[in-house]
Amino acid sequence: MNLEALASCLSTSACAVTQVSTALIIGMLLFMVASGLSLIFGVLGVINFAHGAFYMVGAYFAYAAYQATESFAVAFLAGALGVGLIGILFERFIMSRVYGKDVLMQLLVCYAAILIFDDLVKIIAGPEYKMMGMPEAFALPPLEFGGGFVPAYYVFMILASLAIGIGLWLAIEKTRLGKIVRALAINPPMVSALGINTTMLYAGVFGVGSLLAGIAGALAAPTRTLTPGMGLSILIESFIVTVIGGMGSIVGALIAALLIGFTRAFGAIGFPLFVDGLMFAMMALVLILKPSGLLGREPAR
Amino acid sequence: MSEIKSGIGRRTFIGGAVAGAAVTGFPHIAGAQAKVIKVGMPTILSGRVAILGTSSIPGVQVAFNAINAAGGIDGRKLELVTRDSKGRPDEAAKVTRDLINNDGCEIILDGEASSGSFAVHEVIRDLGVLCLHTNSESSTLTADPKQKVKTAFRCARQGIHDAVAGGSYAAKIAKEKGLKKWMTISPDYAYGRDNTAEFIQYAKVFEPSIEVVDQLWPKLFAPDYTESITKTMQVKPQAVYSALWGGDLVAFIEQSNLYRVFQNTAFFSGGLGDPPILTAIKNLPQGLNTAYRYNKKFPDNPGNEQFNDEYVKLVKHEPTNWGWQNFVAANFVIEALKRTAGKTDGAALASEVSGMQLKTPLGVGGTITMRDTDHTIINYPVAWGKTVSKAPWVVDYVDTEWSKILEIEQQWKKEKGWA
Amino acid sequence: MKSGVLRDLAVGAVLVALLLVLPILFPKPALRDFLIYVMAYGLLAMSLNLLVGLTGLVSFGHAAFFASGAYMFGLLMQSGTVGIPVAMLATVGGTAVLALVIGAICVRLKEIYFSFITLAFQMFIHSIILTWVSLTGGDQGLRGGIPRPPFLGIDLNDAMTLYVFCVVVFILCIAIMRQVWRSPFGFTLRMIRDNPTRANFLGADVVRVKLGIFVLAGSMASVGGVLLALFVSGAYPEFGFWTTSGEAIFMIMLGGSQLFIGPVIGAVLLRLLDHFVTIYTDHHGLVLGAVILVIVLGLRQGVADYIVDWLERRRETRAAAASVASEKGAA
Amino acid sequence: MLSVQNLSKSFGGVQATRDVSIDFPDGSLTAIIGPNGAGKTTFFNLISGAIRPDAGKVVFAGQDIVGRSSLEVVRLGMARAFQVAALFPSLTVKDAVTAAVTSHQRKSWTLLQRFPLEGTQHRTDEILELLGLSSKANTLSRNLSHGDQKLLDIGLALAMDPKVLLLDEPTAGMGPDERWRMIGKVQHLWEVKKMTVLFIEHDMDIVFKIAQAIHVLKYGAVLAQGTADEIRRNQDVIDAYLGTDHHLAHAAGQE
Repeated sequence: MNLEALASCLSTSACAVTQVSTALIIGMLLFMVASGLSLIFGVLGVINFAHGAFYMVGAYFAYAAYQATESFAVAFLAGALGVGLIGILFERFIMSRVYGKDVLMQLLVCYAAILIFDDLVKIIAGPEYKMMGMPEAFALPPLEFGGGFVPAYYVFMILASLAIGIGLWLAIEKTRLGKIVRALAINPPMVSALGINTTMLYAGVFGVGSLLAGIAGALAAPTRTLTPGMGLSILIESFIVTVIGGMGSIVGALIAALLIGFTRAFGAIGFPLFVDGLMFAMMALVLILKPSGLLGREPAR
Repeated sequence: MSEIKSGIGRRTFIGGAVAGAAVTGFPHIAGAQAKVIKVGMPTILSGRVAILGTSSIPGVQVAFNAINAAGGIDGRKLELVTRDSKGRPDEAAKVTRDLINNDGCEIILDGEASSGSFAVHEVIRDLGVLCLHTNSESSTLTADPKQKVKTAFRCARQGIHDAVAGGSYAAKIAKEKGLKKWMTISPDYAYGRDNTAEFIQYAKVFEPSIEVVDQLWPKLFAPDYTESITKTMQVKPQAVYSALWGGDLVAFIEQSNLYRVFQNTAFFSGGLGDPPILTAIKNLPQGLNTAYRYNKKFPDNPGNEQFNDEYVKLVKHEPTNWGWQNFVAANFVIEALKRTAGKTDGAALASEVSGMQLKTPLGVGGTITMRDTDHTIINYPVAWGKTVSKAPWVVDYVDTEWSKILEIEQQWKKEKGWA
Repeated sequence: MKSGVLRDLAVGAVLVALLLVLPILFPKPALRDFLIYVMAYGLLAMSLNLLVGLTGLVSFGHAAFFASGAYMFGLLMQSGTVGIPVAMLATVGGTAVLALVIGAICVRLKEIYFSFITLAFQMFIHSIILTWVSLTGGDQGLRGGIPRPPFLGIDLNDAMTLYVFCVVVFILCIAIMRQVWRSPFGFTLRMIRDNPTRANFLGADVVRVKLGIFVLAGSMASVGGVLLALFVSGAYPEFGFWTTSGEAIFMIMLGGSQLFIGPVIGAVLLRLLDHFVTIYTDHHGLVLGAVILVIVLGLRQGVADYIVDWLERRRETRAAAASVASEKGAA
Repeated sequence: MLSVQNLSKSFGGVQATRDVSIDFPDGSLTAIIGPNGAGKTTFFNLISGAIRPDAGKVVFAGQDIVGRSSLEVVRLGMARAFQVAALFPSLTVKDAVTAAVTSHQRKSWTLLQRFPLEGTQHRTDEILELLGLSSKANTLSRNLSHGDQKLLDIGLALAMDPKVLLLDEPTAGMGPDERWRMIGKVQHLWEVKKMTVLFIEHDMDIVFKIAQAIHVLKYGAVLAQGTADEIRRNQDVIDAYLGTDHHLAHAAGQE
């Protein structure tokens, strides 16, 4: 453990800025994935273990669209909307059939989806590594903030994720539809009694959750390698985030994602070998002390 | 009971009890009367490293197609049977057993990565067929006498050879350019740690002024290296060595590009030289130093280019390091079979392979030798070169003399108590 | 009551006979290999079902104990200080202690949170295996083979002897689990599965009982790990990865959780499926995924559970039909 | 004897139980009544150890049992049945009662013998006989009729051989005829087993007919206590309770 290095980093603005931006880069992308996972759990009460696969599909959609059009905007939309659509179909035809069944059924269905998506990607796109490449618009030298450097693309990524996160929060907390969705999470029969089509609503929420995974995939595509199976590691990390933040809480997901981001960014300086252990310890500690997570509500039953 | 045993002993059968029939119900004709010689390959064909298997297979196929077109071994064709181990060592052990016991494979080309190769190694110890490990670079597999299996060989580059070659190349550049402050960024698993430690050890042997100021160990298959990259920017080393490979390396380089890391830091990579990696990187910086993995212009001879072309016909990309290693391994098998006149007995084939000097366009000076003492190949290309932004991607290969490598390897073995 | 024991003994004897006769009838090593795999993974799935099917504790981290069995046994044997029987007993004991420590924390959590924390502990153990390279060999696993020194005149280096040994150990463990399944303790577990609050108000110490079965199930899983380590002559971190737990869960779901022997049936089915799919196609995930979907969405329960239910329904309809017929006859 | 002294409990801002003090003599049959939300079930939860009171004492078998877990309280001899029958859906009636009996005999950890243990048979049969469930011994609990489920719930409690039995609305959700049959069984049980029985009940006719003593709770506090006649004449009760909820309860009962 090298706390001296950590202290000296925090005292120079260059290092502090760079590492804080690192934390945000890691954290915000994680937040995009985890918020979808959390939203789906919060409203539908199922854990979408296939969420990592959706992230992967989002990245591949963006890659394919970018290859065809050379436009990052198109790539972004293709990743987001394509996966949103897949999410709706997945919910309608598969996931909805195991609501209320034990969690093992849901786990298995998702496991099947992971296997199928991984294999389809391998068959269609091939097993070799793919890299989308940096869009022209972002091919700039890194921006300087107080002596620290942040690549232009990452600035965009952080701001975009933040904007989407805020938008999501506003939509849930401040709109009529958001109120209905929150009511749906607590008391579905009541919402149904109000004459609202809950089936559509469930599909919609699942679609939005998946859309977030697709967005994360599209945002990651320019800087991360695309391979079949790339969804696995992000699934585990976003799962940790969701558990720490509280299943169902968007703000909790943000806090936990940033917590993980900061742990990794500053852990790399101060205690590089202990980062994984710390992430695990945080998750275990939260589960022991407050099983529903930092901001999760106790399960209603 | 003994009666029943001897009665059924060698016959093949059809049907029977459900489980029995289900598992063993694929009749095959074992032994010398078979028309084809089946060669089994356990390898990874799914998940993140599927390319390990998918780029190994065509290497073998190029060699087998050639011999089959020429009439086979005494009229018997060679057939490759592959199985996906999904990257699980116990699964690798299982499919290897199945390939031998069930599918009638008489020779194994083990296309597993290092942990799987140890599992296959134990199966071979049990079953005694000829096996060539084609993808495992872990030195221990053959260098440690405790591991030795009579019929198992390695036809792949070996960590210690690479380390010596890489160390001497790095030392030379360090001396020229005054690179003293070094840093390493390698994946946190056995191969990454061993490879890095050995590289640094020999770089220091050849150039004692080299000082390692920090070492980072990102997780294997980590999708994001930003924290390692920004840490590097804080440490400001003059040179970085990395044992990252495959998709991880592609991501690392692209992400480093965003920070313009390579503008004032020299980069030495053990894994960048594979054509599929070089082409996957959209913005390949010039002047990165990389170990040779494969290049159709090195060794520069028509045989190599022919291999490259045949390979590209089978899959859509140029060969990987695994591609040529499997090509050479398949040729070892073919040559051994020729010498035994098609006899596939493990011990007989092993005695042919042991010490064999194989003529191949991939060898330095046209041959690669399977050393009889420790069952591993020498005289394969262990060069280092520099990247350029267009094909052939890596140029200016600098070879390291094998005599020098072998001398230092011998010392290393003594230190380890293996020689 | 006594007849239940006798019936179990009879079934057990038939099973032993079948397992011993099969490889004699079909003397192919591949069949023996297949059956050893089924037995090792079968023990993992069966022991997990003591938690899932019998107690209602959905553990996502059971493979941790499978791995602990393989590693403890492998390390003990490689140390060369003990024989196979002692090493096996020490492994089971050691895993029981490990399960006690982990379980003491986990069983206090309810429902999905229990699943999460077991998963977390499994990740932890997996990362210990990966990082403690000097002991475990890290990602490369325990290398150099696991010696099988003869004991009591039994030499496990002989393939058939090893197979018979595995059968004996397997049946022994199955017998133990069957006893748990049919014992008063087993019914305490059923009470907890169905309604833990009520069980508590009926004098069952829910937390301690859960801990008890957690330890027992962990120990049984470790025996599965020992068998696999003996057979593949090594131990690998993948034994303790979450995918192995997932596979065990799949075996339970495939076979059925309410029939005692269901998970073993699941293990056979999954292994057969795996075996044939990998032979015929490289698109193993696609096929396996499709099969899972068909079973989960089509049957909505394990194959064995489905068949048992189907037989019961058929018996009922027949009985109903018969009674209708007899009424008609009377009229 | 069971007695509670100055028992209080709040949830957040709501006082669910306020300074309740009641003595339950040995062998008594006592009804706890009160309008919805009066804190009756909370009162049961407090004495049975499911919830810890903020203040006050619960004296049972000569000791203060506040702070004891519900498990310890059960073992001291206090058992309960629930408003919504708390059963083991996948067990047969017989297995469920046998398992409860086994648990009461402190043999729930027995591993080396088979279920059912020989010593449990007699007791199980006795309980099933007492409640008239013998003919349904092999029915799965989840397939029982509503009334039988309530009976089985009581049967499970009886397996604890309780000195004190708490029954939370034994007649909940039943039609009028079924109610009387049910309460008849409860009364029979009380007479045969000579236990102290506390029950929560909405149906005033039932309460007045069988209870020796009646305690009326309102907003968590004791509004009145006494015999059926005393309660019937109590003006507070008439004002606050009988005037409104009695008719409602009646109406609900008639449905």
